[in-house]
Amino acid sequence: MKFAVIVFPGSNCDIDMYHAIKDELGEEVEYVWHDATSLEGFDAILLPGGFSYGDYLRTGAIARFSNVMKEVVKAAEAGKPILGVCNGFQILLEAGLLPGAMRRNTSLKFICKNVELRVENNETMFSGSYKQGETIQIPVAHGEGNYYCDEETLARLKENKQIVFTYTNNPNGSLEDIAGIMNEKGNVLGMMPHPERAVDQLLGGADGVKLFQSIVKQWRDSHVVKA
Amino acid sequence: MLLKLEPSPEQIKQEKIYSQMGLTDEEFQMVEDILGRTPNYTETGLFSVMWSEHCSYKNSKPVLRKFPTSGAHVLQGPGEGAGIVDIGDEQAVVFKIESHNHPSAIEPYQGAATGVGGIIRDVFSMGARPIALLNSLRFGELDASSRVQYLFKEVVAGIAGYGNCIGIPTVGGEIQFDACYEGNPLVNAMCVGLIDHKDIKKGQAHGVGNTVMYIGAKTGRDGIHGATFASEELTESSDEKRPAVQVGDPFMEKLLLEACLELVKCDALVGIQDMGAAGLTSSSAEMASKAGSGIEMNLDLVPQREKGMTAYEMMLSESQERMLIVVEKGREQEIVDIVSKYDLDAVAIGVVTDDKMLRLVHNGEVVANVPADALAEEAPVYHKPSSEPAYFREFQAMENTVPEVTDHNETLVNLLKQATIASKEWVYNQYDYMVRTSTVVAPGSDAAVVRIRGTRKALAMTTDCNSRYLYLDPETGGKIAVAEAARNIVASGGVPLAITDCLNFGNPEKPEIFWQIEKSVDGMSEACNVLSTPVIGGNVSLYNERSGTAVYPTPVVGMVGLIEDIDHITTQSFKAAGDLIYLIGETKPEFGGSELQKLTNNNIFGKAPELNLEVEEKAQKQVLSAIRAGVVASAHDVSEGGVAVALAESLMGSENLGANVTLQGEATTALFSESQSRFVLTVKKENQAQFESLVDATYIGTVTDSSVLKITCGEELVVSQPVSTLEKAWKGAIPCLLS
Amino acid sequence: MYKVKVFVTLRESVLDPQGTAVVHSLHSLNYQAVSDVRIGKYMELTVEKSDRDVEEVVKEVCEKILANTVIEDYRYEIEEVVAQ
Amino acid sequence: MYKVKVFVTLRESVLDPQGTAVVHSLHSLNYQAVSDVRIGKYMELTVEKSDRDVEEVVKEVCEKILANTVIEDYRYEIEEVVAQ
Ligand SMILES: Nc1ncnc2c1ncn2[C@@H]1O[C@H](COP(=O)(O)OP(=O)(O)O)[C@@H](O)[C@H]1O
Ligand SMILES: [Mg+2]
Repeated sequence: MKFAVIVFPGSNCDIDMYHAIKDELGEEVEYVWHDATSLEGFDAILLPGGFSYGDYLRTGAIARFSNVMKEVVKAAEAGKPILGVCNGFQILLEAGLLPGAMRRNTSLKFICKNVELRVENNETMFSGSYKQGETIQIPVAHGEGNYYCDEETLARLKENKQIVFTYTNNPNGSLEDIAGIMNEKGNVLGMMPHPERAVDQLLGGADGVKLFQSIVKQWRDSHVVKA
Repeated sequence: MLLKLEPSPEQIKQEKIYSQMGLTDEEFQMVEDILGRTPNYTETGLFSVMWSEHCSYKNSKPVLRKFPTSGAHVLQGPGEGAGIVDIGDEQAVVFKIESHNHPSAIEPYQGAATGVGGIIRDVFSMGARPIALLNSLRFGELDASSRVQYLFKEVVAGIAGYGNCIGIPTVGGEIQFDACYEGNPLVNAMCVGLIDHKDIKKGQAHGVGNTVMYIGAKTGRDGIHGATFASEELTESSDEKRPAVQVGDPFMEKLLLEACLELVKCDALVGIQDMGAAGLTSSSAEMASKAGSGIEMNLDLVPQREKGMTAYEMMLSESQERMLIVVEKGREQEIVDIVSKYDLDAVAIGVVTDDKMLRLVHNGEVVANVPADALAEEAPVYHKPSSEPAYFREFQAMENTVPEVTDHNETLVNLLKQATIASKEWVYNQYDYMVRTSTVVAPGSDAAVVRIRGTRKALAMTTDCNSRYLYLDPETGGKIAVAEAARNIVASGGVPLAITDCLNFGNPEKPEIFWQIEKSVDGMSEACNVLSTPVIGGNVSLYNERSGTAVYPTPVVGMVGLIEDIDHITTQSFKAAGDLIYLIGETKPEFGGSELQKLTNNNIFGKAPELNLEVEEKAQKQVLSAIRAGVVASAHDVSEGGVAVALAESLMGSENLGANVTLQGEATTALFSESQSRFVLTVKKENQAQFESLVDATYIGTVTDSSVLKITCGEELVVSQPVSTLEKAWKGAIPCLLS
Repeated sequence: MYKVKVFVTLRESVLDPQGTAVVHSLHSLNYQAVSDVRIGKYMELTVEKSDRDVEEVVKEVCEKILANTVIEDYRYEIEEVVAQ
Repeated sequence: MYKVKVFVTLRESVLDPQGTAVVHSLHSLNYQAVSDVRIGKYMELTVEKSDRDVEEVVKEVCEKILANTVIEDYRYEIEEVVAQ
């Protein structure tokens, strides 16, 4: 399976994502620069964290106009798994691939620490290897992770089981403790916590590995069936 | 047109305009002698910034010469952007610390942020990939005023804002709070980078005819005369005199960083230097001087953010996120191609010449023509008078006394609440200390540890300086600063490699202050010699005074150590019930400058704790050998607050561990003395024999599963506290002081 | 040439963490009289004359980039500047 | 009750990285006509009537909290609102 890690000017967790896939999962992975005009040949797309364009206006506001985002939209329509973490999530929101928007953390401070998440829906291509309701330790590192959407959208998210992860101890004021949501179709996931930072006991935890394994497993299964 | 507004050479001389720029009468005379004429306005500006203390080290040079700067592994000592130490396998570590004190006193967020940006540039201008940031901060007492709290909050936010955005983890640091820093906080930032030997680049303008190019942010009127400003005392009127504040642009720097790291792989690049203090002036003059060449620049070609800038303004601007490079003639396009990928421009603005002059052309006229060496290397050097202050004699004459403590149990909790000892979680949770996923030991243990991907190696790093000891006794305090840094590295499993230092002192023109500088450096040098940690670079920040009162002498030590195998990485937290607890080192009634003395007397006095460097070295060697033998479960050095605080810190964060400890001697001393060269180690029972054969240590107790810290002295149980109580006091202190 | 002022504010229904924090600290400084603060963005644009209608351009730019209409409202003022 | 609008802008010589980034991206989206953007803050305050002069209060609040006068300038507009 081949992953693309999109690099926007100002991305800085690209290297974390890359090594999580390469070193810990042993899958193929390549960096793709923001001006790329094709994502052909990739089976899954990863939008890493960081501060694309400095996040100076609003997080993700400028990055979503990159060339490569047109291709990301196409890949989303084609049903490929797309994972946006932190800044990647913010870009997906700005691009309209996921509903809602981000506000600054209620503390108004950047916050970096390990937090506990609950797996709210394990019947997704991103969470299949977790148990339903399982709690996992994944770090957060952001200044704007305070998720917001209107009531109607929230009702829809709940009804379609689009809320994949929640915080057990909300660190940022996020609506309904939301940590990660997916689109209706179930192939685009955005989350503020960094699973790619939790893939090695040496760094303090490996609860993020299963997320990537879920993606790989789902892909393998579907391709075995076809073959 | 605008040039006409500038004073003529005659006016500069007659009206002594040079003195507003910081040049003395004698210095101005020297400039006239060098040029054989009176300098014009721009030239006067060039000399005044380059001859400021900040750029020339004119007052500190004679002292700095005392530092040992060489060693088997040193690839680059002081003199370049940052020092470099070999770590084997054709790799090297690059690091440096720098102050941004005065800018942070005026605008704490941007001052701290641009301090971080500056030190990062120093590291990547050597060709190294920055892998970690640290800092060392000093503020007034946190409960003293809302201004102190504002400075503290904003400085931390500024450090976080820059480091997080550029994506370099801030992995460690230290903070002390003392009244002497109230008007003049200290903000020192350190950056550590990694490099392959073959990529090492220098800031030298070789090759007559080669092209000088400018990369990065456009030049504006920000920070004009910043270096001069940094070389004066802060006074009530500083706020009006200050230059336009520099605002950091970490996104621009991220692009510049990636572009430069690609550039260093291109052999068209001859030399590279960042534009730090004194911007375009220092980078061009130093690059020419170091290479024995000259540089001619056409200032019309300098990318400008504002309209109508004069030569003087452009040369003295300290706009951030800029680099000056020298490129092989004819290969400029290769450079342009590389940097344009990052949306940056590389603009040819000059050429390397053979006449050793720095020549500037603006609007078709030569506006400055001065010898590069005169600006860079031949700045005047002063041997300031030095005299032992009366307070020092008084302190030395005092007997060591033990502060009065009635309730040890409660005193321990109060010590843990002291802002200087309390948990700095409130601070480091704002730093992205994990980005790049190589931080193995995050903030909160003795030294931070960053692994080197693709190897079994890791780097341990720390900043340290207990300035209270330095105030009481600068020589001993200087030794302790180096020794404590080394202790933190060793406790983490590393071999200390070298140090970088930032000498923060008051006004060197006062003989008592100059004496503090000399003695501190003597002490540090001696420790560096004994502990084999040469000084590979650093920074001097003098004139740290507000309205005549100097800060404590604060020579911050930044140290990096090599951990040869990630299996050796050790942290300070106790690991398992049943482990044996050992104390290494001798405990004496030493309370001069201690946290307990400050807590009970509200001031500090007397002698600093003694430091015997032979004892220190032996203890460090033994601890390291035991760690490498794999028989140490946890290791923590004993510093502020003594053994009791060290034990409490080792229990913080543990789910259900406690400790039962028995100490010898008088309780207050046993618990809280700050005697040096001590460690608390834990060892698994099965490793006891091997451990005891390697280390001279005293068995003092065991780790329990009771979640209570119990310490007995003599026959008496003097401390018995639930770990949760200790942890609440320790973690809650800073948030509580701020609310 | 036009000088354009753009005001971006959070929608009424969206809680404003920054505004809330400012009100808090004002109250603790004894400015009880300030009962509410909402924080938004104020942008000054210089727009050159072109064949496109300036208002159309400004509107597009606001919708696309300057504001996130999921949570923000915007408003603008356009003023023509006569070159000297 | 008063509605107060506060405008905070960066001082002239101070670098505005936000504005620069926005101009860049507008150009890459073919809005060449926008030649400059400066980004500041826009705040709406609700101030209750008190014994102190409202303008005096607003000024103080701007100086102390809303603007960082080391790098920013501010301006305000006060409008009295008649309670319904
Ligand atoms: N300004 C800071 N930034 C990041 N980490 C900090 C800062 N201040 C303290 N820390 C972290 O808190 C821990 C304890 O610091 P300190 O008490 O100075 O340790 P020590 O006494 O062992 O030198 C260390 O891990 C240190 O890196
Ligand atoms: Mg320590």
